[in-house]
Amino acid sequence: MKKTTRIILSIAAIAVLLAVLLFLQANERDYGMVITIIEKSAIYAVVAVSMNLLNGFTGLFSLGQAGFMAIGAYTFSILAIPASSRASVYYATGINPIIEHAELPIPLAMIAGGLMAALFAAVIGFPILRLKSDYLAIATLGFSEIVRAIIASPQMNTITNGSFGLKKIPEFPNLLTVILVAAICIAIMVLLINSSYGRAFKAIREDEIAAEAMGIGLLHHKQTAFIISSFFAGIGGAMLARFMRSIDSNTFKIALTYDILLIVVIGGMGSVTGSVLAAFLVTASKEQWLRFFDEPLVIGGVSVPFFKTGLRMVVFSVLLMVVVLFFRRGIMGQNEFTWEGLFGLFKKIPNLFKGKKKKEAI
Amino acid sequence: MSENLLHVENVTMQFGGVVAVNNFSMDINKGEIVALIGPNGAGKTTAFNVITGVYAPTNGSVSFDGEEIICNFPKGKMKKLYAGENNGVYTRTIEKTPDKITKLGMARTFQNIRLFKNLTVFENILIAKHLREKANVFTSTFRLNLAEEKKMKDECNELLDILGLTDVKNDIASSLPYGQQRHLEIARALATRPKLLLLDEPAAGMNPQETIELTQFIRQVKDKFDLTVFVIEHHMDLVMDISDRIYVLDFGKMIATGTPDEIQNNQAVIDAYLGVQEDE
Amino acid sequence: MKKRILALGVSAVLAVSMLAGCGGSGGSGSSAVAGGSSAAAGGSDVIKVGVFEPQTGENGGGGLQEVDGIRYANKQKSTVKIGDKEYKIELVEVDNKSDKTEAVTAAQKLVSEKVIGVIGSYGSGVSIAAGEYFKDAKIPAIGCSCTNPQVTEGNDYYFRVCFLDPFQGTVMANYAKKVGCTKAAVLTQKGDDYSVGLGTFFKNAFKNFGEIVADEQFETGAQDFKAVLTNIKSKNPDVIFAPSSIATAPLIIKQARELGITAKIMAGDTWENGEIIKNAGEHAEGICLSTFFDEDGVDEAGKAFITGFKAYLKENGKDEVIPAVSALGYDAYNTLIAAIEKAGSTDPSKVQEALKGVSVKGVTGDISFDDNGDAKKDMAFIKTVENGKFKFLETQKVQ
Amino acid sequence: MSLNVFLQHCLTGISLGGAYALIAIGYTMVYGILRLINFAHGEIFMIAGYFMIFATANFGWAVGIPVTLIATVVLGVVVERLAYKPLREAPRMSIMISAIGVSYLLQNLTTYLFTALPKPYPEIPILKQIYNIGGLSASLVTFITPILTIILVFILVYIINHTKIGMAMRAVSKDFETSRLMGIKINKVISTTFVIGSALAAVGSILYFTDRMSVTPFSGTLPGLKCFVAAVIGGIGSVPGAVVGGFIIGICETMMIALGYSTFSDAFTFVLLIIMLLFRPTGIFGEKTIDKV
Repeated sequence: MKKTTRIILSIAAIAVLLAVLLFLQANERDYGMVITIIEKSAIYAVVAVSMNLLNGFTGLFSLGQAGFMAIGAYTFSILAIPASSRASVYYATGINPIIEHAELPIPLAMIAGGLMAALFAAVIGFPILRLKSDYLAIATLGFSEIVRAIIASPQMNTITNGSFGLKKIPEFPNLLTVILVAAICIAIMVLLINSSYGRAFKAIREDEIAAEAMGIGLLHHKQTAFIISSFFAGIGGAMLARFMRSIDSNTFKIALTYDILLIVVIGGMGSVTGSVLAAFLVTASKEQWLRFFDEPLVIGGVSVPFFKTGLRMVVFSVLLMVVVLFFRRGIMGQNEFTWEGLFGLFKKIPNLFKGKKKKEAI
Repeated sequence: MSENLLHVENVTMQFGGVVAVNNFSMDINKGEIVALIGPNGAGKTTAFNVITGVYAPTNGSVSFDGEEIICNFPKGKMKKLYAGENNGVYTRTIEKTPDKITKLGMARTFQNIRLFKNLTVFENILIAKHLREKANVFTSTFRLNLAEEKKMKDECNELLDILGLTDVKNDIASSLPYGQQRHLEIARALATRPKLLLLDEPAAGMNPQETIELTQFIRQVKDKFDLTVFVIEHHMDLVMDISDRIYVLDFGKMIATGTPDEIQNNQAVIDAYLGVQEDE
Repeated sequence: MKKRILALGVSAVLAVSMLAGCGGSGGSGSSAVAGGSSAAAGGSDVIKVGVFEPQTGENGGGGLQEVDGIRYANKQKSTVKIGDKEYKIELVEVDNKSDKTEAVTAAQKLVSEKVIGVIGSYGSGVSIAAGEYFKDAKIPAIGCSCTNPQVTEGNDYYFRVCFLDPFQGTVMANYAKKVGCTKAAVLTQKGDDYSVGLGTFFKNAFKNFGEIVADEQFETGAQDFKAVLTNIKSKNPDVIFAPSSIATAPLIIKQARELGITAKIMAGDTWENGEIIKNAGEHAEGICLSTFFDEDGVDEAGKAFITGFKAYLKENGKDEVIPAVSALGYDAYNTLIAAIEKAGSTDPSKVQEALKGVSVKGVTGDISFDDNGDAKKDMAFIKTVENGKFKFLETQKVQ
Repeated sequence: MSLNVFLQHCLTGISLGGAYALIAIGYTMVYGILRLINFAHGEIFMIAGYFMIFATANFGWAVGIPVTLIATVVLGVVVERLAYKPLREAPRMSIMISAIGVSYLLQNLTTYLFTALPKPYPEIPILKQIYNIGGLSASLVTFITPILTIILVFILVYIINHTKIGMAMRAVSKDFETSRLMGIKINKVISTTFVIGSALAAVGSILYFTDRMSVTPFSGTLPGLKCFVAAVIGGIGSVPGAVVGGFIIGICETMMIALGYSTFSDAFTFVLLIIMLLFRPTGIFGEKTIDKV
């Protein structure tokens, strides 16, 4: 395929996408659920790609994403909640005078959230990145629990509002803004992955010892990946805070990290497009497509006994196990989306059917 | 006498109670091809790993190009356990990590090929160029170093061309035939622009024909890139053919050193390889 | 090779989305619950009412009880007359899983279903999270048992039919004083705004006439309270105030008694739940709590509810004890219907206007809203557990 | 803090530590052999609680206990067969993710089957007898837990050191590939590991829940994580290490609360973990390994 064809196709795809988004945005009332799902997916996509940067591209098994999201979300919220409504947010214990008037414009507050997460990553990364795979996983998981415990503790009441959580967080003005922020974040990470540093990360994933022998400083590069990943997890946290408009420490439980990890696995470790695709698929199926499992099902007047609340999550986890066991590489493996791949697929489909027919004939 | 490039002094490497390398010293001068030989388990690769910074030696020091890059002495638990010589001679600890040592101009290959298997041949080489990059992570991400990036890629293409790997440029490294993987590993080491090239059994698993080709390849590379080469090898034909000097290790100790001719006629070496004849 | 893998991947995606697509179409058809066969009729004579409750997760148990009350109310009064036209009321239930992140999408789901109003939720945190969304969509919501002040504050679209935590905290503090307690220990769940909030209000009120000797918090999901309770025991309080979820309550009660703590144990509305007695057994004897409703304190209409609802519970294989939250669910539903009738319109914002001035005789007392949207309720029922049953003690008012 | 209070805290801590130790053994043994953090172990512990509830309801507690043990063991082995065995040749990360997936599945399944409401745990009358010694007050199970733990550990250590299967287990944990070549039936060894781990988790579950009295689908998550931390602190792969780690975590947690830092008791467990990993990544009893180049 010629390069120009590819560019034209890409532009066309983006245009169609934009048109769909604009249409949804214009008819906000009718497509509220779709918009919510797309927004949530976009936010999860940012965090999933940031996790993939570590787990899939650098080969560091980190389970601390929720902790960094929490740092980002709280930093953002503290700086972005309008000063006028702060008194009512901190109704129980009052607000610390230091942050009482610290209000930043929203974009700056989001970046501040990311930077704070990155700062924490820099501090803890130095010691814990020396640890090997599983130990690193469990240490980062522990870190994220520590963050949560500190945020919720009564000692932090005047800053994080302890158990009461934060609310009145400024929302996203519209769908397009969410997509735009997510797209910028993911684009930067893609640029990084394709840069010389990204190649060095991949080298570390492939073979640490060989990478080091090729002059790639392990600690320095792991640290860089960890900080950048945490920065975007922090931004993702800030986005989640804007999306939810009220947060508390329980939002950032280990389950959140697991959810993100599942997206990364289903999408394929080491594939950005896989993560993005999986973020949308997983969110949509969890929130919408599988919801009917939770409702009583009546077929011909007979109610099917299994359909009751909770079945949706069981079905979802079974699907997940199937992916983990039988499609270990996920949707995309380590590959990225290409037009050639897509067309190749279309060409294959007729063959697939042919193949089936032959088998049936036999 | 030409200029000294690598100076290894009294290096001892002890794992628990096992002394893998015992009081090993050697020198390599610029422009030489030096070989390290010895029976299996003699400690050759361990010595290599000490020199390249993978293991910190228990005792001893290594200098490269006039700079001391490694120095250590027994401490902690090793203080009691130490079974080597020259205890107390060294009092400083210098531990350069392998990447720093590579940056100084020492590049290596591995006994059991360690390529970046799932990446392409071109990427494998390009990654080795990373260490000379001046751009930081931001300028690199936002492509503010286009000129440098282009230069890196051009150099890689040139290198592939010289080494005859252009045809397989976009193949996945693990899909190459064995011999080519060996060549690629050497090419990757060369991409770091080393002064000293360390080859760990480059001819392992090769048939005689391939070994001859490899011999020529090493010579050619050495001349073209103005290298000093340090090689561990079992194929005696290759070693005797290309080496200027040879060091022989047995049970961690150096038992002989000299030119290929001297080594071939050295009784200790013959005993080590063939086993000492019992009195009859 | 690369392409084949990609192709395989994309085909997997397609397969999944096709599967999911089928699911989606099935979902939209079956998500209407109580309407039964009439759901298929569709069209303009159906009004949807959202039920925003946790059915799983930490508060899943309490949420389900609230849903029971709402379902029963819907069964009793399944149509509403607007003008001359009779509309069928259809419940749209969503599970917010006691989780704020889920709550947001669950709320959005209700908005997209174009419900005329929302009832719920058990647990204040999820209500606070969802409130902003209902406000944006201009859909009125009526909380049943979410007692945290933050739910309705600054939100014109959130109403509630129960009393608030500051009131409840004061009531319990007054009651504790009345039964002769001078030293109180407070035990709350970190990270839970209901628990910590109610605990704080209790403390503030109790400080006026007694001493807070211990103020401890425990982690969400904690199961071992012995160490915390040992600390409390050493301070020798007369009363332990431990507002918490149904899941943790029996653990606290049993472990306290096992440690030989004889102090009174008190809590808030969440504890009026048969599960606690079932779990804590004989140890539950003597615990005190405040609640919204008592079976004996109702009028004729209330009695009809009690007999009817008990029969309904029996039919569904549940215990024949009426939890207060079910009664609140029932009241919230009826309040919403009354407002719809009063508004005479299917426009949610008109219903919201109507709610402001609505006045309903509910089984938990008369319901009308103040400027904040909170029910003007000035009475709480204090209950205890005796012989394995909740027993009404007295009513408490705060001036 | 009066002496009495201090002793009561010690008792609580030791008893909690005993239960943690039993669960931690499951983690440490599986990690020793498969190099896998069995994230589902906490859930198996939780489901053992449900088994006990139903078994006791149907057969009384005397029969209920063996039934629970057997059912838990079967569950443990089935999980291994279905979720871990197919991934034996896969990268470590895949199998770990599979473990997370299993834990996710078991949690959702129990929520679906039994709802999120806590289920009362059956009372075993003998164990629940409350004793007062001086100012201390506790039920028998509180006293029994640490003692039973120690006895079981001695039996286990004997099995590992003096039986054929124990020797095979040690060999596999030292070198998976070589022991396979030496003719050790790897699958049998792994199954045995899961049998022992699950059985101990079931015993731990009975002791833990008898003492704490109700079970929810989330009862296993936090103890599971803490017990893994205990295993790491003790030195992963070492059975005595897991026991010591379990007691350390149990006692530290209790002491944190005793000192008035109840809000940080969980966080402290993880702080302890990170400190341990930094200064002695191999844990108290762990052995150092050198990567071959």
